[in-house]
Amino acid sequence: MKLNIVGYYFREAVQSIWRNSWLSMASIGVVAVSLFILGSSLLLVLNVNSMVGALESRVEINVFIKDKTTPAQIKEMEEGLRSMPDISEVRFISKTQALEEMKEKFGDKKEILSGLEEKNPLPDTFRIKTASIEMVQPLAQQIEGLPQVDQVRYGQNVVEKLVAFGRWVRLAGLVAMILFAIAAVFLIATTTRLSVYARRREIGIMKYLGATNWFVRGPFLLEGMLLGFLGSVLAVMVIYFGYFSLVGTIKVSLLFMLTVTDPGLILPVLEGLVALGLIIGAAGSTISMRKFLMV
Amino acid sequence: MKLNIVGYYFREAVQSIWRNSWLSMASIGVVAVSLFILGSSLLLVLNVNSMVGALESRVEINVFIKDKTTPAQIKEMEEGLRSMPDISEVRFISKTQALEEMKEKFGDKKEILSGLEEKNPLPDTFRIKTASIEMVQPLAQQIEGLPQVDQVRYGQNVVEKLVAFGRWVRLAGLVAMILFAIAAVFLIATTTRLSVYARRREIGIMKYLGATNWFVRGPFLLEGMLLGFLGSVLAVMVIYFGYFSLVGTIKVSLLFMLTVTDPGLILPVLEGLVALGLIIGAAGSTISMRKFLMV
Amino acid sequence: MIHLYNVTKIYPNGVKALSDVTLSIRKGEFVFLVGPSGAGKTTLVRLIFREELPTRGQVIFNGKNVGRMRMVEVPYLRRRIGMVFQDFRLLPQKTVFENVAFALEVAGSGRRDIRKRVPVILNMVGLAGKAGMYPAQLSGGEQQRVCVARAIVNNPVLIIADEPTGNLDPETSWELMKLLMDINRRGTTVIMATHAWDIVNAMKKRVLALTGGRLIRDEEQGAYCYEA
Amino acid sequence: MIHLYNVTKIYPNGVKALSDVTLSIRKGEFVFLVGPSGAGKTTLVRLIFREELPTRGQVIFNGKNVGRMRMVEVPYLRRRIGMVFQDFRLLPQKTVFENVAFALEVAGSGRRDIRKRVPVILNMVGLAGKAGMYPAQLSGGEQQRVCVARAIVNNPVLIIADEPTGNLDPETSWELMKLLMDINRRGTTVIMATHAWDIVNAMKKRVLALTGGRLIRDEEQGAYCYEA
Ligand SMILES: Nc1ncnc2c1ncn2[C@@H]1O[C@H](COP(=O)(O)OP(=O)(O)OP(=O)(O)O)[C@@H](O)[C@H]1O
Ligand SMILES: Nc1ncnc2c1ncn2[C@@H]1O[C@H](COP(=O)(O)OP(=O)(O)OP(=O)(O)O)[C@@H](O)[C@H]1O
Ligand SMILES: [Mg+2]
Ligand SMILES: [Mg+2]
Repeated sequence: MKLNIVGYYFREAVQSIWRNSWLSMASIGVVAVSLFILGSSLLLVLNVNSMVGALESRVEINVFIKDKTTPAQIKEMEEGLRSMPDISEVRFISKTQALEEMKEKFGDKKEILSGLEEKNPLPDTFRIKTASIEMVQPLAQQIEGLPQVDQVRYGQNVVEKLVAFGRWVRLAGLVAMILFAIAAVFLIATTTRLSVYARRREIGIMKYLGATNWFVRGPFLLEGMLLGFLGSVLAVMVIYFGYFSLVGTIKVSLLFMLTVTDPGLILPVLEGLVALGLIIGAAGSTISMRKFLMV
Repeated sequence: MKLNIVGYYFREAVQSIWRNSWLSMASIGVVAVSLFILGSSLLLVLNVNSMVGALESRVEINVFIKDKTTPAQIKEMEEGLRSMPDISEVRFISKTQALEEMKEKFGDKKEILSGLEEKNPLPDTFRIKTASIEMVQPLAQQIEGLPQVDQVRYGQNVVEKLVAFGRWVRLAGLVAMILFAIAAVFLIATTTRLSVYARRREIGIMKYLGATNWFVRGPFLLEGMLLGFLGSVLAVMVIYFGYFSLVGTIKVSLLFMLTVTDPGLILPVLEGLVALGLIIGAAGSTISMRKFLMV
Repeated sequence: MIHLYNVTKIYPNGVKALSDVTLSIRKGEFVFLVGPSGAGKTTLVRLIFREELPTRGQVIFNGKNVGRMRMVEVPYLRRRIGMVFQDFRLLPQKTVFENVAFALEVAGSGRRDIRKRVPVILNMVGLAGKAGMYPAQLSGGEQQRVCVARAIVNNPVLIIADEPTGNLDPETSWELMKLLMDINRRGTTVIMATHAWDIVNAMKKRVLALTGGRLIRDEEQGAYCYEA
Repeated sequence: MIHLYNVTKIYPNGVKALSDVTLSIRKGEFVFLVGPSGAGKTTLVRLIFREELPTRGQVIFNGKNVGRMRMVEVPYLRRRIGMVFQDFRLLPQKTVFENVAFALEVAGSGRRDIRKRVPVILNMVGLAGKAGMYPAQLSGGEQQRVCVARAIVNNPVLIIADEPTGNLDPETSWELMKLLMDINRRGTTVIMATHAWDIVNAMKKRVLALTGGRLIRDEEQGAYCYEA
């Protein structure tokens, strides 16, 4: 491609944006709104994921050990558990510790438990955290089969609910995001189509003057990309500032929720939006023009 | 207005939709997508609200009663509690019942508690449910001040979290809905503007032929309303069938979540969407035309 | 019927299209407007039609100051004027029939009236067979005749024709002129901007000549000429 | 240079615009195309320009079958033809200068070349002072001359002018004819569809006459007439 033509493309694109300032602003607006919706739902999914992750990490398996197990056997068992790949944390709670904990739970009424020190009925216990919540159930079953294990408890009910909830949130988030992405593409395609439609005569005339398809397409393509770029930058700016100020206010009132503020996670999202803006702009104008180039 | 003119409006509107079928489809699409987004987020908020409500209703206040209280005083107190407006449920748990419950919790190891029957250290208890979760804390404080009350417990931590979570979800839902509503209106205004822009010459010519502003506006207005109506019907249909099939699949895997399926709640949403489609269509074309009527 | 007093029109971009034009046209007259390309003929008729407002001076139509008219009155002014636009201005989404019918609909005519009147007029301009076609499917001359049909269908009190024979062969042009003369004879005022010197010379009607925005000649039974 | 063999054109709506036309035009000729409104003149030049495809028959331009040309070749055909469209087809968002320059840009000319050449051409058609205006700000005749300027700026091998004097006064028309004759003398073929009988009669060039889609006369040094 000659430098001539590239220069021509740029001049035409900028001029057209300027002269159709009204139409240009509308297109930028649509791109911005669509990408804003898309970006927001992406961040929402990121956050929900991190929240679900945080909740998951709190689910523990309690492994009660048979009364006659020797300390050596316990040691050996602990090492065995630590070597299992799906286990992220193993904590040993001795009979005595367990009783202390129980007393604490009873609070004012701990006198009920007095006299139990001599003949402590509580077992030694391993508290195990798993790498992922899906692993809780299979691991629990596996551990139950070990010889020294008396019983395994893991709040079956809570875990099942959490697993279901996590799956549901991820599914819903994914579905919502896909819907929004489709909606965004559809909206932008519609807008670029309308704007090309509003200029169909112009495109036709260019062809009648002997312009090749690429020559006609070039400025429109560049124009679409510029508009997409501007729209996405707008969306990214709104999301960026809006998100961090929102996170700021939420953090104060809602310490237990782990909001994602790691730039390493958020920046790719924003960069992706800008790239998407460029692609959408270019694709929109190319596809929309096809019909009118057939003269 | 003469019947003549109404007939003319209808003929023109239907004809224009038919002849600009391409443009019409685009507009219907935009309306449908926008209202779909709006409607979905509305239903989401409804569901989250009902879920939060369901969770809230599980939070209880445990009121432990002093040991020397007579059954008559307890009776009196229970009536006092029942008469409080913010309390939705009052359940009395006697010392004996409390011990039974505790034994059940200990399960296999309930022998720890054997021998306590004679000198039961557990107190009589009222379990109270409140109408709304926000009332838990103030009510607890109020009840603590009653003469027969030894101590009030309500899982301070959990309640605070739930209150914060509920607020957050409602706020987020509201913000999202407002954003989507604005986005929808903006998108539709843009589209109708573009479609009017694509026909600005036509509007100008009508004016040059001596048409009054209302005569020019009429068919466009009706066209906008028809397009808005069709778009909203499309959106409503997708939401309706999509929602109920989604609810169907979720219910199986996720029994504890109370999804809203009450038609009394959902129908108004859908009807509102259709009305909104009509309004948006009419407003979009009216506003968009103003500029081009000035000839 | 029409009076212009010291009318000057300067377009927003600074072009002075008319300068200090004063003239009167009586009811029932047939007036040719001649002048070289860019002389201001179209601008002059645009002022009467209130497509543009005069920069200075007054335009009076039937005793009303067109320049000071309120917006709501403009449609009623335009309905009484049948305008043949130089650039046609046909509605691209409407058929020939509908384009002509539209001028009647605008004025509130009933459907029966429309269905009776439009075919008669289309026949007059020689387009009886093209009623169902869209403007893009017509030849240049056919489009021009649709404009004429649309201008006369409403029985206006004034017909302004801006170069109505530019795309017509001599024979069709003359038929059109006969049509306009007929209508004129029945009392309608006609203003026709044209470059067709042969027609102007043959008709021996009043000729207004513009050059560079100035009215330089005004002759009863004049000939085509725009030298001072 | 141009050969039409038994060309028939039936539009999708069933109108038979040309029937069985056979003719040849040699390089360097100056040909008038005459005929009543709707005779098929515009249709004929559209076929050469490949704006429409013939329903039957062949259109040959410089040895190539225009109807069978691949899409990618069409732009290069069009660049070699300078077309004055009956409906102008100016780009509304571009100034007069840019409209004319566009024909050069399409063919890949450099900016320096464009800046030198466009003013010269605009001067030739008498629009030197209107370079910065948009089409909507021009009179009908001025727009028409912009079309002519755009058609000739690229030094095409063939100029097709579809009623290029329809909106021009006689004086400007004659200047335009002199311009076309000049270009013709330097070897460019010219086809001009027109209703201007005075010009045709005065020029004594080859005349092709169409009526109802049929070629009924083909005379060297002919006069304006389309009776068989
Ligand atoms: N909208 C406009 N804005 C700016 N200048 C204009 C506008 N319309 C016309 N002009 C200028 O005003 C002058 C007169 O234009 P007008 O259209 O009245 O000429 P005309 O006599 O009708 O010419 P023609 O015979 O070519 O149609 C021209 O120089 C033209 O360039
Ligand atoms: N796109 C089209 N679709 C259908 N019919 C058409 C189309 N274009 C032209 N016609 C018809 O074909 C016939 C010839 O049209 P054409 O434009 O070739 O006439 P013309 O000789 O150029 O007339 P004029 O002198 O009025 O411009 C006319 O009857 C017209 O109605
Ligand atoms: Mg004019
Ligand atoms: Mg023609």
